[in-house]
Amino acid sequence: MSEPHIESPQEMDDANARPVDAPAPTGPAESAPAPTGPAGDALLEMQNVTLRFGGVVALNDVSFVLRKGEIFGLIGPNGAGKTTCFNAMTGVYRPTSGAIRFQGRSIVGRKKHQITRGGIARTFQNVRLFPEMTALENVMVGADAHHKTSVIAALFRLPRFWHEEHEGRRRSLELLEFVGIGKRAGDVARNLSYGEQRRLEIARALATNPTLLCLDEPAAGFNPAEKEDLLQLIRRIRDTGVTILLIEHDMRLVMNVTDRIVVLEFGKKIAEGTPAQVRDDPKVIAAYLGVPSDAA
Amino acid sequence: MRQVLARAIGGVALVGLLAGTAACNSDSGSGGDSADGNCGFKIAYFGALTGPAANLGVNIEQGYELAIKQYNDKKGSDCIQVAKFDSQGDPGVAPGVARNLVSDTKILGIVGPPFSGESEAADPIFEEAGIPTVTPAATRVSLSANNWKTFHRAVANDDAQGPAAGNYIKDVLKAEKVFVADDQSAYGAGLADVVKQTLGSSVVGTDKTEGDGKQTDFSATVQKVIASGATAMFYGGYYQNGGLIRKQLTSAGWKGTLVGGDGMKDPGFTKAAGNSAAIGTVVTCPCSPPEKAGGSFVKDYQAEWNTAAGTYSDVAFDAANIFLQGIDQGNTTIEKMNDYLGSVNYQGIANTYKFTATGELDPSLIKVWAFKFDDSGDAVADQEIKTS
Amino acid sequence: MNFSGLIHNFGPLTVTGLAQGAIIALFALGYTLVYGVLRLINFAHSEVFLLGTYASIIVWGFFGLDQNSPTPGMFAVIGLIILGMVAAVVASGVTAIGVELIAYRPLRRRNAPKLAFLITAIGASLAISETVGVITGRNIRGVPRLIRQTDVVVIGNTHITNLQILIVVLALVMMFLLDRFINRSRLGRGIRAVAQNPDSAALMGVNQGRVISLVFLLGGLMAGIAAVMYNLKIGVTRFDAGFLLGIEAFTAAVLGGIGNLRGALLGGLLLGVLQNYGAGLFGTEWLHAVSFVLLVVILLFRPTGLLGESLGRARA
Amino acid sequence: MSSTAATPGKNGRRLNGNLRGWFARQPVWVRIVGVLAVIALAYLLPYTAEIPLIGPQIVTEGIDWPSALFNMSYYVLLALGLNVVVGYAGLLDLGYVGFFAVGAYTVALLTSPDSRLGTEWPWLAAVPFAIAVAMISGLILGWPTLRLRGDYLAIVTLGFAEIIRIVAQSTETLRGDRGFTDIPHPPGQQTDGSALFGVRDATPYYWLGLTVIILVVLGVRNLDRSRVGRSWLAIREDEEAAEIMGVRTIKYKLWAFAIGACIGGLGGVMFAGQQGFMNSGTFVLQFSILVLAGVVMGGSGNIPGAILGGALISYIPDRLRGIQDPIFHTDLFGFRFAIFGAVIILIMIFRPQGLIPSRRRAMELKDREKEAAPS
Repeated sequence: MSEPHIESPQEMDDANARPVDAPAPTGPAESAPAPTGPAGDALLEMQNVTLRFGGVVALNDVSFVLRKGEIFGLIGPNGAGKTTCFNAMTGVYRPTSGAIRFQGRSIVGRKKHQITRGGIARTFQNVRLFPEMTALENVMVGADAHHKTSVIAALFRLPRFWHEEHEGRRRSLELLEFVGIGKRAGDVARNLSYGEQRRLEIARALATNPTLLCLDEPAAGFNPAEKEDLLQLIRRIRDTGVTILLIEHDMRLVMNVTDRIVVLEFGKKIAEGTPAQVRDDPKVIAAYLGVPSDAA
Repeated sequence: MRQVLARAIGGVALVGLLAGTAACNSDSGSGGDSADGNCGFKIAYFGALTGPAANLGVNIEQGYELAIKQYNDKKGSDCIQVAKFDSQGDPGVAPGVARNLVSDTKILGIVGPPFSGESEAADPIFEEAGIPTVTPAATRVSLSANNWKTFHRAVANDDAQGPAAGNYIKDVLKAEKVFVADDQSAYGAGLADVVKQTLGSSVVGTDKTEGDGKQTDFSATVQKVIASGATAMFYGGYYQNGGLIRKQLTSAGWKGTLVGGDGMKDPGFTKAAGNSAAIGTVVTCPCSPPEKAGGSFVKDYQAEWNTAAGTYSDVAFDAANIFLQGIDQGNTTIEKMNDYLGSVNYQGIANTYKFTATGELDPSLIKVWAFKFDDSGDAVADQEIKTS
Repeated sequence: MNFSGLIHNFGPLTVTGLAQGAIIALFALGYTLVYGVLRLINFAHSEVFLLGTYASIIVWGFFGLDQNSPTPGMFAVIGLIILGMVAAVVASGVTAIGVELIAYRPLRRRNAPKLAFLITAIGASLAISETVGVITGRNIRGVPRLIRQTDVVVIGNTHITNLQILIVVLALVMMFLLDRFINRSRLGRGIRAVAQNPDSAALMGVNQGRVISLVFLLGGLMAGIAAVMYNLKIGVTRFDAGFLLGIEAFTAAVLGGIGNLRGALLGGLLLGVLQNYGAGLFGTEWLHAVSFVLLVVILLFRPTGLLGESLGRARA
Repeated sequence: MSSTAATPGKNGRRLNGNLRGWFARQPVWVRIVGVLAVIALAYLLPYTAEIPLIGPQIVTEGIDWPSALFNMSYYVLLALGLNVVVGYAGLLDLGYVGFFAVGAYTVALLTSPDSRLGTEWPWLAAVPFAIAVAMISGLILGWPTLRLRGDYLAIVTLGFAEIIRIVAQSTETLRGDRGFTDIPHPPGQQTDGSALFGVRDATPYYWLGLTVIILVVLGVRNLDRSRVGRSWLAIREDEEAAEIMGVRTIKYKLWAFAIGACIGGLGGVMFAGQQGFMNSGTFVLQFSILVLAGVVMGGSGNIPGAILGGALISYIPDRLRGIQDPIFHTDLFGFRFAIFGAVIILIMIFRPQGLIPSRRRAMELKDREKEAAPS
């Protein structure tokens, strides 16, 4: 069983040497609601979240707010704590301190499946499908998250079973169609191409009826054409009313699709704002200077 | 080996398709000669031949088979056939095998089942089929309380043997501190309970072990015996455990006397204990020493099976002979055979047999003897003990 | 419950338990070694042990010794014990490697699921012990009395015999040698490498097949020694002796942290001692129940055993 | 026999080239008729001996054939139950016999005149209780232990079964080796007024067992083809991903345990009802191991596989009774477990995925073999 990816926080010591503004550098415009894009009320709030593994600080006092309906980017160089941040939101890790509120309620300490049912869905950096299940079955596992059929109902084929099974199947096929792999519904996940597997993961996550969809480097390993398709897909998902949190290395993709961006480095937030604001932020430029390939 | 494997694989391929090539039915016998009107029948053995209790079952089966062989040799033909049914001594297996047995209409009587557990499971089937049984070894008291007409017991039940063992410890060994243990089998625990009752306050410690074949290391029990300061120990159980306990007691330096029931009266006891450790161990048995009855059973058994007669071999030999005498007297249906058993009075090598209405051995005929292991590993008759 | 009995007999029960536990610990090493490298419960290990017990008895039989023979002189005894150990170690080692070749290697070649290994192991165990059962008529086989037990140390009501000392010391020595071998030798490094990461070990030129055979062999050797000590202590063997003790050895391995050599030692000794305390407290019939309850409780609080798993980090 | 199979999810698989694939492509009515025919044949199995030539080769010789069939039926039940635990949920359970014992003992305690409870209920009345108690025992075992990883779970379940055996053997209430006598048989009368479930003929017991098997298969199949089955499969494949997708993993693992325990308990109920007498000697550890071998041999995670495996572990040893080897003409039955052990090894070497593997397992294995090929 593979452990969820933990970005190695080795260079953490250097972080102290770097002068970082003590309060999180929330740009002046950010205090006002809905700075850009079609965003609404706060959906997810990270409030002074700190996460330590032993002596290593993976997240250091990170705060930001996701608003309903936006596409939100979380970027940063390798080891910046993006996926850790993600894992804290989805219940894989429990923050050492700080609060995470989703739709106004704290989700710290909740079980993973409870968080999913609460409306946060995610994909994985390294695809984690159920390889021996068909694409359709994979999506239906996601759809089952909001089903109420009990074991007894399934055993005796009570009406609710038929209703939900039918509904789940219809919805799952629809979603497969939506992400563009409707024809592969009956194929076993491991036989899908890499791109198809990525899309399947998104369909599976969408099937849980999320309010917030977290995508962990969905474009990794894609060629430009595939990236363009993905971009379209992300926009279409947003248009259905789902808020999207995007972790991505590919700057162009992020700049093109997101409404707002938070930049992490060494577990700390170093910038937040619209793509244009972030792009011009000297701290961000400094952080990315050493990693030109990411900025390509 | 290749053929064996091939056959086994055939068995797997099974369910109709390939089984035809696989199995080879064992020949069900020649049917016997009908020249003598009383031939062509079978006396069955029903009991363990494989499984964890096989050693006890085999003792009995060999005694039974020896009787039939001697009978046939006397007749000069294969008059009465041997029919062995392996219950594995397991009450879970016994009913299926028993149903198989009752479908054989040539069987006039059954020697067995040896164990009380399998008797409970299989005897109802024999009862319904009306086939008389004579068990050489199942000593559970309650077996005779089932109103089975076909049930006969050729040994004394636990109620008779237990007090005798207790009396021996009290009167002959004059032990004031006695440790009592059993193997939790119906037989062993039943016996040990009666012994405890008989001995009363001189019991200074008790313990329970696993059954034969489920335990080999008795150091915990040995430890307790030594700590209790007992000078005698009674073990209700069979000879393997008994022998091992004796051996481990001796190596741990305990010098007292081990006393056991008939389940320990077996050459296997000394095999486990070693002759020197076994010396002086006393076993009680509701049977008379075979040399009293004369005859050559001990020698014949050794000659036939190349091993010494074991626990209940003699009783099984007698049980088979009771049936054979019945056949000689013309009882060639199961009904007649059962009636015959109700009135039989047979002088065997281990006992004289006469059954009460419930199938028990006539109480007036029950004799319990004590046997002592000598330095050559044989259990030699010591003395008769009073049963009450 | 018999608390006073337990307290009164605390010393004797401890000594008995340690001797019992030492044998269990050596036996458990086989499970732990194989598990550490292959993540596989080698169910047939009990039969590796079983054939060791028979091999030594047969060798002693060549010298005309059986359970009724008198104890020979001291030098003869030492020679006989060493010979018996050689025979047992050879028999156990050959069995272990044979099982690996016949029952596991073909499956490994096909990259079969883990459960399949468990089932062939069960099959091998059944085939070996039942064949022995048929050959021996399911009867016991007595062991010559090579060691006449005498008290060496007496403290209060606690008697420690020469045999008990021999068993515990021998077990500790074997453990020490094995630990040394795994941690210091080149072959041992190979074992640790495969245990930690089979793929990268293969990349670094470790011959995985050879390492696996070696692991089975080492487990077999330890089982062979355990078999001789078992013979001397129990005085008898039987076709299912391996199965009975195997369950305990496996429990001990898990208790200490399967895959961890020192865990096996700790687990074995602890199991032996606590079983005896349990027997003192509740009666011998609860001996095994005590060990399993203990196992469950410990696993609930330490889900990978007392010392945790990992052969690779045996040094830690 | 639901209509779900008509969707792309089931038909998209590549099933060509084998019997099962052919069968799956047939119209619904053909499949229904086929299944009914198989069921009808199963009910006729006690009359196998009547088939010329082949029949006598199939039936057992050392043991009454209907009894052998009944024995197979409760082994099949156990295999089906264990298949839910091991095959579906992927939880290695080495102590499954424990639930069998719980079921049987509950019946014995409630019905036998030897019982301390003194209830002496009829068999049928005890059945629901026995199943419920087995299920609760499954939950009691599962609740604290399901967080353990695979092999640790295995040893804990093994310990659980041993504890149950020791308790059965060593407590007065459960009567140890003395056992319970006069456990009543299932109810029912034949036309002539005699009991339908008597002691001489095991055929009715087999039919009862078969009926229970069919019901259990229907139930298990319903579960498998629902969110329950999907959840089990997802847990088996990637437990954490499953949980992040909203699957309540502990809940479904507990259900797998409870359902497995129920079916095991049901096996015990059938056993006690046929047996009339039972004691602690039946519930040995080897029994669980045998059933596990059956499940894996037949094809873990697949109902027909579990049925075949369960039947084989009972049939092979029984069939080897009364067969003589061709060279020395000694009876082979002493060797039957040794031969059985060898057969297990052979089957696993040549078909590691089991005799009738689940489609998924078969594919998975092929992929793994390919992966293994270069090294």
